[in-house]
Amino acid sequence: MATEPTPSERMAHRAAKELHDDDVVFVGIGLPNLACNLARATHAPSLFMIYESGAVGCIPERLPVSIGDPALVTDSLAVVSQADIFQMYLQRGLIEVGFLGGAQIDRYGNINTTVIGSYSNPKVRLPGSGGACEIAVHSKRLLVVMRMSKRTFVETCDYITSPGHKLHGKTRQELGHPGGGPTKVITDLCVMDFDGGEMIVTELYPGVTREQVQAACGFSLRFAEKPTTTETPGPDVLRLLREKLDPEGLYLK
Amino acid sequence: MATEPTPSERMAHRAAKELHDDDVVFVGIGLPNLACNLARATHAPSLFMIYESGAVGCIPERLPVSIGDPALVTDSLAVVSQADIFQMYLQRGLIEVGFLGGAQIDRYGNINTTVIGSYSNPKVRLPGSGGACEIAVHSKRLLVVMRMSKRTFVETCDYITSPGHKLHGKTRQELGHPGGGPTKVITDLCVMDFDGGEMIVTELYPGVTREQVQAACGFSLRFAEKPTTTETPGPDVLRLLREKLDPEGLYLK
Amino acid sequence: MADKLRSMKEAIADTVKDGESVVIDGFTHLICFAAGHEIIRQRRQDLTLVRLTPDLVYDQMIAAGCAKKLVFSWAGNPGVGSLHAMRRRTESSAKDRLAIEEYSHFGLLSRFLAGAAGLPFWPLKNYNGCDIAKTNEAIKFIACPYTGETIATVPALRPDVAVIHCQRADREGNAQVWGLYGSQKESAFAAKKVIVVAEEIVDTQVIRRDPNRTIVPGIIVRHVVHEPFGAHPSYVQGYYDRDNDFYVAWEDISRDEAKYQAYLEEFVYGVKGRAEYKQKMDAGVLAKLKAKPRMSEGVDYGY
Amino acid sequence: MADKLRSMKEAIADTVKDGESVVIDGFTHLICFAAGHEIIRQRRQDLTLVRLTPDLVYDQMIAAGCAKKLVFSWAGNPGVGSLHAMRRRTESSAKDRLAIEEYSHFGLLSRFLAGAAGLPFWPLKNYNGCDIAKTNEAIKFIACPYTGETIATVPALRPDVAVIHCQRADREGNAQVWGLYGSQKESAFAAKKVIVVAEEIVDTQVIRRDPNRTIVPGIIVRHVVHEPFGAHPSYVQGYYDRDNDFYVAWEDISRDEAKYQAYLEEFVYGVKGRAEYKQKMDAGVLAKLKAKPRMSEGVDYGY
Repeated sequence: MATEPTPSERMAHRAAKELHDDDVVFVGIGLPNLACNLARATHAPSLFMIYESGAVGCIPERLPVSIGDPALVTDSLAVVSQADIFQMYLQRGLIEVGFLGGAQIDRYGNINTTVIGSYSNPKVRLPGSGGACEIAVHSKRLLVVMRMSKRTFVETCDYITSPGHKLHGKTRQELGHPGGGPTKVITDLCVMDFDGGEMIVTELYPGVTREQVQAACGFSLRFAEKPTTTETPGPDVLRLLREKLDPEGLYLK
Repeated sequence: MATEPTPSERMAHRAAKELHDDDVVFVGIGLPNLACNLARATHAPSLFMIYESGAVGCIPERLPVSIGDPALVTDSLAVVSQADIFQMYLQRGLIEVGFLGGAQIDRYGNINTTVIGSYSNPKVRLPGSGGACEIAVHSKRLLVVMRMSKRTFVETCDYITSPGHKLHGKTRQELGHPGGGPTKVITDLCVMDFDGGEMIVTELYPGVTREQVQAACGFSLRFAEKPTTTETPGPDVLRLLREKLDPEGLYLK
Repeated sequence: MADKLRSMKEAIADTVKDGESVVIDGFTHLICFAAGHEIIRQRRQDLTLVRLTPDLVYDQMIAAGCAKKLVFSWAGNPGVGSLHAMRRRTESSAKDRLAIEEYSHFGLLSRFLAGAAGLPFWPLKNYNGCDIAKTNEAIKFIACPYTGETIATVPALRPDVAVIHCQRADREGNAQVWGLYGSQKESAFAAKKVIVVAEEIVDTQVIRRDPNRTIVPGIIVRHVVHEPFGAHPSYVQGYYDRDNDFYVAWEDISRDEAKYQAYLEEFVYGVKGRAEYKQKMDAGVLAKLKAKPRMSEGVDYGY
Repeated sequence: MADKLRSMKEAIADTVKDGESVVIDGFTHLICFAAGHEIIRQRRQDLTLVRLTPDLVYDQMIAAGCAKKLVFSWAGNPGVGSLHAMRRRTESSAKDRLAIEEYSHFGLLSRFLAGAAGLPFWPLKNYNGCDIAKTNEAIKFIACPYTGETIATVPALRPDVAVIHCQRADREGNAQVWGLYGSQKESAFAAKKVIVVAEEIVDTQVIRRDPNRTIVPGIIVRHVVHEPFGAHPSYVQGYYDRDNDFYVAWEDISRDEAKYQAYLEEFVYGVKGRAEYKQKMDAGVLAKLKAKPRMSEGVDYGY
């Protein structure tokens, strides 16, 4: 086994660190799914996983391929309608941590998963919101997991699917969004916090420079005075990820 | 067995006649309960009974003592939350027939089950609406079962719990109530229809005169030109009521 | 995983405070008399009692002086008579008047729905022109933004405490119910503090083998109480039938203030808790109420 | 009691008309591909397809020319890629543009909730300031009559047809589901015409032995279809697993219009119905998908 982690593995590992034991987390598909299952297998065994499909308190025996995987149902604590998930769990304020990715993000943490180009005549039609908009509105903490590039970290999103800290000139508070908004952005180069509602780089991956990060970003980034160096996943974590959690490489491409 | 039916038996029998096979009926406690079970045992075996407690498609083995009786659950077709009953069944418009009784009724079919006297300082505190208000608002046909007296058939209800055809000067249509409003009032002396939104006596029980009916009513009643004579329940029906449906005389007092 | 199992005494003492609003849910089915009696024994005061159908247990709490206000939609002894303590404190002859706030079932349920869904209000087609809306200023009307039609609204209700009786729960409070649901799920999600009371405490594996039956998840539950027979004279499907004879007999007891207080002395203040209450029951009554088994089949959760 | 059992061919022919709005519900679980394929075979046109997650079956209906409009909230092949027929008809290069009406999951679900509840709109805390509300004029905002806060609304949706796949139903259409519910109950109650499709047709007694599992009552159902394996490549808890390999393979098939049409020719137009479709499956695949039993226990409905 190569001991050098891939960017995906670093992202999954770093995202997992944001999850605490007993956190109620709304698990999305892809890397967030892997990060949650990694957290549960390591430092947060009581992580409480809820899927928008209606499965609550899941302990899947296999890595779920989709958020509606039957393995999420078997041995879960509860299965409820999607109406209940969105109304009684999410809108009610029970979700501590939400996870999002996207095609574009701006400095305020606004995310686009809808279209590239104009909405009425799109260059690329993306899947759309799914539950993303309401997850961004209601989660107390919102973790964003995205690879960096000038195409994805943009000055202005072509479309705001999910609200960040400030959109079209208004703050979340002014708009009445109950959740806390984006708390961390975990990328393949660095980790950002939000300060005064704007992204600020607080951690760099080992060997990554500010210049490299700025070069992969479409807007002028703020940096903490002394960004820390993100911890590298050890061999135990890599073994867990590669051999147990995602042996087929579904998410660790 | 006395062959002469009691007023309660006549009322149960006459109310049952209003129920057709496959009608979806919202069953209330008391005589309506008995009337529904009588209809099901005679001419309407496929009567579909729903209770506001959440039991749907009930075939109770014993006469239910309350609308939440466990016998309504066992062998029912579905048990749902009360939120579903009121939203997805009643408000959605699935209920063909509703049943109400009350302490007071006026010529428009407005019903009071809340207080006698003033609301803030009542002479008699009654149970209140329960589901009555929304049953009166939404049922396509509404059957009222009440004994007549000057105290109960009044010029003006002390309180309108459940809307009839016209209340405080406005029609159901003006108020936007989706249901059809009261269709029949079945009493211990006669049966009324509604004509232009006002009660009109269309049937008299055998041997009952117009004068007797008017004497038992607190407002000036209209009568059809030729009221028909209400059918008397035969010995088969009486035997069914007394020996099978209500052997303990719960409702046939 | 937290072990939230407590005695009823501990759970009530820690959860229900004077002046708070309390829901003991259940619609005929699963009414937790054991919790109501413990609240009486602990002599809580100034409670706002909330429930579609106050039933005997709320009347007993009113008679015992626990309540300052009742929020309800149907107050009676179903098919039998009145709630006499409530009537004595709401009719014009009353000395110490109980405050009341009154809806229809659908309206009060809608208040729970709003609270449970984290919305400030809930819409329903109801009440237009009816006196319920005239005597309760919490009921308002809005115009539908699409059709312009008049729609009633009620405000969200977030009770301080909800008590949910169920057939079975694990020690974390994951509660499963079958038979009539009442508004248990809605009142639990609406409440700030939830006590789950179960006829049986089961291993979490039992819950996980049939997750579609869970109506209250442990993450919203503060305490779990194991209280067999805790709903009597109400009932628990699959466990014991409703004690209809008691409901009938209650009419005579409750009409008379002296008899009423004597009942409370003997069956509420006079016992330590539900186990002792059950011991006072007639063996013949217990045998009669015991459910005759009607088992459903299992379903396959495999993949 | 009416016997509503029909073949899929009969049920679709009688129920789905050109120009109507259709929901084939299911969230990953219980997506009735058999109904979608029959609609394609019967060459329905100008349909408005409604669904939170269009999935492959709607993409196939789009590719086959059945749809004029898509109402949705997430359009993709989960974890794999895009819905290519939809993309080809919605991106700027498209010739014959598909109309789209787009929500988030919560918003579209709320449209079903309003339709199911007989209300003209549904309120939700969402969308304020977001572009979804700017590009979809059906989303409006009202002020809460109690707090004054801004609440989004969506209009009721009353689709002409809903197709509900379930584990078991009786001949009257009483349908029971376990595992993920999606928005099946809400779309069924919202719809004007409901087709229930079941893996197994059971005697009504089976339904009555466990009434809490019923999610769609027969009184709102028009036709019942017995269609084992009718959800493949989607899945049915307790019956067969999701065919994840097919979803992955679909990416290649669907990227290429010629391959896509060849697939439809072979597996949709080229078969009479689901039984023949199933016969074309590889025995190894069928064996791999077959669910390994995980039975729940029964519960006691006695009294």
